[in-house]
Amino acid sequence: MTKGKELSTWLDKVLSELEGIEFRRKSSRRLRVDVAADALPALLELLRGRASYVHLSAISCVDWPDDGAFELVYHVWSYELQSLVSAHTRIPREPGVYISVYDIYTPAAFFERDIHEMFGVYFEGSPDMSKFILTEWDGPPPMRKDFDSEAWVNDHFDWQDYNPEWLKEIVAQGGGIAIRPDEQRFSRK
Amino acid sequence: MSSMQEGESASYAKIKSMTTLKDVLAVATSFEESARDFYTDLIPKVSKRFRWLVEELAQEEQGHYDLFTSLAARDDVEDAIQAEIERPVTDGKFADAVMTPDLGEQPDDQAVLQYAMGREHLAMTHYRSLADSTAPGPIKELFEYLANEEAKHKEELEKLYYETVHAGGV
Amino acid sequence: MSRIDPNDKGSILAPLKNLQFFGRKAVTESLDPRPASANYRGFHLNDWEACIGCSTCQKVCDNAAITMAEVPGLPEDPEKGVRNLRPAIDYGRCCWCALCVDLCPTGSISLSREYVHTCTDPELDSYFVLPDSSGIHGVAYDKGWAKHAESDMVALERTDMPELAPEARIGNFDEIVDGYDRNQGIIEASRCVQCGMCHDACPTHMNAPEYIRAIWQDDIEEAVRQIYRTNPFAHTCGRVCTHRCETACSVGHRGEPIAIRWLKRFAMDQLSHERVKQIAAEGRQSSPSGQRIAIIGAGPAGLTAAYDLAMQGHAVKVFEAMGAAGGMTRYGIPYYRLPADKLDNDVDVITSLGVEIQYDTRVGTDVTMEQLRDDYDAVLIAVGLWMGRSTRVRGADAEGVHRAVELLRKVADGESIPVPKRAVIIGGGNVAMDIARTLARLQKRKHGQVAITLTALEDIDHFLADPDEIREAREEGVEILDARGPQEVMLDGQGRATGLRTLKVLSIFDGQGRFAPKFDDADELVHDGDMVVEAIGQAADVNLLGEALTEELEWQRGRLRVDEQLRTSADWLWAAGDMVRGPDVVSAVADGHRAAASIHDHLMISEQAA
Amino acid sequence: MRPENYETQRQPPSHEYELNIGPNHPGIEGNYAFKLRLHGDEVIEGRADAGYLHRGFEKLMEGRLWIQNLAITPRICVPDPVPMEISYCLAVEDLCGLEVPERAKWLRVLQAELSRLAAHLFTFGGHAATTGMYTPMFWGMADRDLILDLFEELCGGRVYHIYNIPGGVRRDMPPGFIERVSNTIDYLESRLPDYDNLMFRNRVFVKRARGVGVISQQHALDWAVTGPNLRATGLAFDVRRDDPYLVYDQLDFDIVTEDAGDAWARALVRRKELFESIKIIRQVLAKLPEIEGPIRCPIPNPLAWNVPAGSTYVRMESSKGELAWYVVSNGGEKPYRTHVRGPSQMHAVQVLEKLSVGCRIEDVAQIMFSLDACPPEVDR
Repeated sequence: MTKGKELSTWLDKVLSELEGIEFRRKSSRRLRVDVAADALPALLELLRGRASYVHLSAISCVDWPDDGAFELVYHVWSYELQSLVSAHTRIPREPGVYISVYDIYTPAAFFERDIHEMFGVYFEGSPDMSKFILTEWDGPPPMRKDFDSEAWVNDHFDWQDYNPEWLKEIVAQGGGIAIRPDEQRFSRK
Repeated sequence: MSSMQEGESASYAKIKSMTTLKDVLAVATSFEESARDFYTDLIPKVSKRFRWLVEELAQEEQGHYDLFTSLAARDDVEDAIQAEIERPVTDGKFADAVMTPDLGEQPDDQAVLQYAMGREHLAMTHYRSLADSTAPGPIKELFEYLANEEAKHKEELEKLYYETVHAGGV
Repeated sequence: MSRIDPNDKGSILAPLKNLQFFGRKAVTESLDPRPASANYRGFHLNDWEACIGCSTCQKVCDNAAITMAEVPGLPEDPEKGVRNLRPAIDYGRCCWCALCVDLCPTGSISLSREYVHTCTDPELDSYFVLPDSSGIHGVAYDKGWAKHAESDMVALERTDMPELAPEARIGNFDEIVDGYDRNQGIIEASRCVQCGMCHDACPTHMNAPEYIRAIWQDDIEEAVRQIYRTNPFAHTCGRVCTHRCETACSVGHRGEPIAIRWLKRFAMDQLSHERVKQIAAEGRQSSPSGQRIAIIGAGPAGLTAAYDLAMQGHAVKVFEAMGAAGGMTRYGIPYYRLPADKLDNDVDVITSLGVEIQYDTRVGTDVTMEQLRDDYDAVLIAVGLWMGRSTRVRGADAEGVHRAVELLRKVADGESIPVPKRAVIIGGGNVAMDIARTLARLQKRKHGQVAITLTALEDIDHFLADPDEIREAREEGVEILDARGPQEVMLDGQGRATGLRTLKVLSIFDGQGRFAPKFDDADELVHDGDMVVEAIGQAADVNLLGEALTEELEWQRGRLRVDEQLRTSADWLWAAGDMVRGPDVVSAVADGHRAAASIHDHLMISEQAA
Repeated sequence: MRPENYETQRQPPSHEYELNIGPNHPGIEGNYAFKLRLHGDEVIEGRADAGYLHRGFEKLMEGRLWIQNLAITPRICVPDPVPMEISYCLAVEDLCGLEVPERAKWLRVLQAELSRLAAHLFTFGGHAATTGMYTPMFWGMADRDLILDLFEELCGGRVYHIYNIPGGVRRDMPPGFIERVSNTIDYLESRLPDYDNLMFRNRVFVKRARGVGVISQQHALDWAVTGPNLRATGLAFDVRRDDPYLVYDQLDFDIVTEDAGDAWARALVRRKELFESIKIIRQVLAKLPEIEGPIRCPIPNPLAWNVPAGSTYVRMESSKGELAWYVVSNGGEKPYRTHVRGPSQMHAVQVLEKLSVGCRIEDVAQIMFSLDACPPEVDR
């Protein structure tokens, strides 16, 4: 535990001395680091190699079209320190190319492949950028904010018209369908 | 309007002194007639806004007048026309609270309504007293019928009065 | 627990121990129909008596499984907040999450304890069902998941509105209600389920769901924009509207309705007056139409029409008998409910559009109707109800007996009125409360204490006054005696009022709901008071029309006859507001819009014809 | 309809052939394909192929109100849906700064551990079935149903509970629930020796499971293996203890480990965790009557609920391993981004591909099930 504390203090010191890095402790087990894209691999090397953050929990991608950027978040966990670092970095949305961290964290292969498929970000050096989930999909990367899945569905499918007996009866009396779900869908407003 | 009050009290005094059905009916008929004429006279005098009210009242009194005229022509009434009638006791309770106003040259709707209500009340109590003091039989039934007619009319006027005067408080 | 050795190679005999199970009962479940658990989320039940067709279930449905169907024959009453719509469920989409149950404002929807539904038709239509309280198969199953305090997601309680304590407000005319601050406004707005019942119930159909949502989104400018689309008396209605919207509010069926009126006020108070003026002028017709319109009366109806007509590019001139605009909202409503500066703001927005108001000009005296008819392309009369009715009981014309509207007008105009030691008020409407509370303030100032008795024919549940008014009047020391019929004003030797004699009212309505009080002669009271104020009803003073015009126009049981478009029988004259509609601010605003639209159409048609 | 990544890179040698396991195969908990290149009955290469259960949940959630997403979350992992609900709620609560009442936390633990029991019974039976033994599968399913009965009572649903909402849970326990849970777990505990006899003392199962799909501890760390699969390599790590949430820091339970790292060890870890979960549930049942108070904190109207801007990464220990949500709000009424990190995303793809190389064809299904991989979690 003392060793853990020392390491943790050391890490805080190193991070505060590195240029171009902002870090913030959200709690004793959660640390947020914002880092420039070109410095991220070095930071991960440091975290894994010298600070015991051996477990890559996930890589998350967030599309910020208004900023013209993809945000990539690398969540790494240290079994020794029992703490999780989320390293945030941003890359330009165009051309949307970044460096793979596969050589630092093997599990990155899955996450990078997934992000490539869903967001169209290409990771140079990643072992496999082929399709995985959306095998037959030929549209744009669907997780991008500019892909409107609801509009796509409305373009490609029809709402089914209902015609059960009870509906025929109230139509005969002058009633009938008043508000269709697609007109009232609160989430669409 | 003083002429009306005089006319009214005169006819009232006459009723009091009446002793036969024939005379009772005669005074009642003239009572309705004078009211009809009174409202009819008012029609051109009041503002067009309230004209509907006096027009309706005049029509109503005409209806009563017609009723009495047709009554007098009925055989059963004719048979009993000389029957002795006890002098009625009337009770002007409602008039205690709502005075019969001097309607003036251009009376408003409230004044007309108040007068009309008082009048119907008077007629109602009068017929009720007559009915009370008459032995059971067709004549008693006749007075009861008349009293009910006047009561209904009075009630209608009361509703109209409250709707016009009291409702509309913001 | 039993220990398992990692080096145990196992035995082929070990599984044989379980041969004992041959002698036991099978674990398999019976397939006999059985009801599900008490909280089961099965198929929908909908109590059609309780359902108001507000469509909130449809809004919260995750999967767009709910379609609202109009069912003929069901009650449909916008003023009560009832629609004849009922939810129909597509079980091909439903995921049985029961959010529709938890967010149902009335609690009419629940889910049954029924497990199974299979397709009975060749078509998928058998999955589309209009549930009522008998369930979807007509087989009686009990309620499973239903409305419950633990899972209810409707915010039933209103955000408290801070207001002056009775002690702090009684000696002055300061505005009582503080208004929401930003945080409170957003929280109160967030309670809204956006059903739109308020919109339907409002006489002028305000875009209430839109401005409430804009307030929730902290977009005050948008809220004000939405308010001005339907109501230029925004400050006024934000304070003194009769808020039928809140009566119809779907949340009000089980809880406190959204404070729609206070939210409107909140939005108006948040924005600078200059910005309000800019927003109110958005979309104004820039080129003048060349048409001139005269409006008689600068009250809510007249000025609303003036606003609309000015926005259309017409030249509007308003003739006002008093020295300031606002009509009854200024001369009838005390400042503690509607401060004069707020009303001034509403009026200023309208005049800033070029509407000209000529004050202290009494039509019929200073200018005749005939002149207006000749000088203008159209005339709108909206003079309100300024004549206080008298009970005309015995003594009602004595010294010390007053009409409430006249006293209120004098107070608003800054004139002094006699302040009695004890006052008796006759009437149970908002005007009665206004004069009672105004006198209470004056008494406190002059005599140091409040001594007011208010009597009304109605029993307290049928008072026409707003419940808040009644509560606040009581807080301020006004004694309220309900169900008392005035019989006589008591007089002293000099013929001055000394009190009022009343009888107990036994019943006030007849079988048809018409006003027909019955009195109990035995229950008589005399209320002492050196002033008696009558606040029972009001009438319009239409003498300004003149005899000839009065004769010319058509009347309908005492009121000017107008059609749906508020046209009188004369083709140049329109009438609007309290004088044709009865007293209500927001209805007067609605009338103003309607009259303006009708006048505009008329002018456009005659222009085309010319 | 030919999948794009189906193209083989080169002409396979004539002694090799290809075999598709799935997308419909009883050896895995859902629709998932595993494509093998074989030499005789030895696997030369395995390629995972997902997408058969892709419903675009992460995208869908961006189009729905915060509360509407509750109904989606349990569907991300059918056998163990509860941690999905709870962790989504934890994320929203963290972003909103909601204080969940104590009683709700204990109810959530109760629900989560019942779910772990149900999920382990499911996997346990399924694993046995891949070795040809169907009795444990029938037993596991039948016993799991008893837990589903409890869920039906507590939550109103057997599989998709939708019991949690941000701020707490939707209902308190029905009357007599503690006793019924207690009876059920007593019964389940009495069943454990039966399972032991049927599997771990059964020579057939031991022979089939020992030494199959071995993961060394170092490999486990390198490949981000988590949960029972990680503990079966000897590393005592459990999010419940080492990164605690809810009230797990107040509960007494052991972290089960085995050293062998093979299919047998993974099954045994799950078997022992059944008992640990029973222990936890007993503690919760004893504690619940002492905790009075509400079961959720006040929450805004679901139709007008803006979650403050920010992001959070929430982790939980599901029956399958480390489950995490990365949730981003831009201050709006819908999530700006939700990212589910399911444990099976590692286990069902890279780990499975690696373990299958060199093993024999009959062991592939067993390896898949012993990893407890859950395809809907991979596809989302």
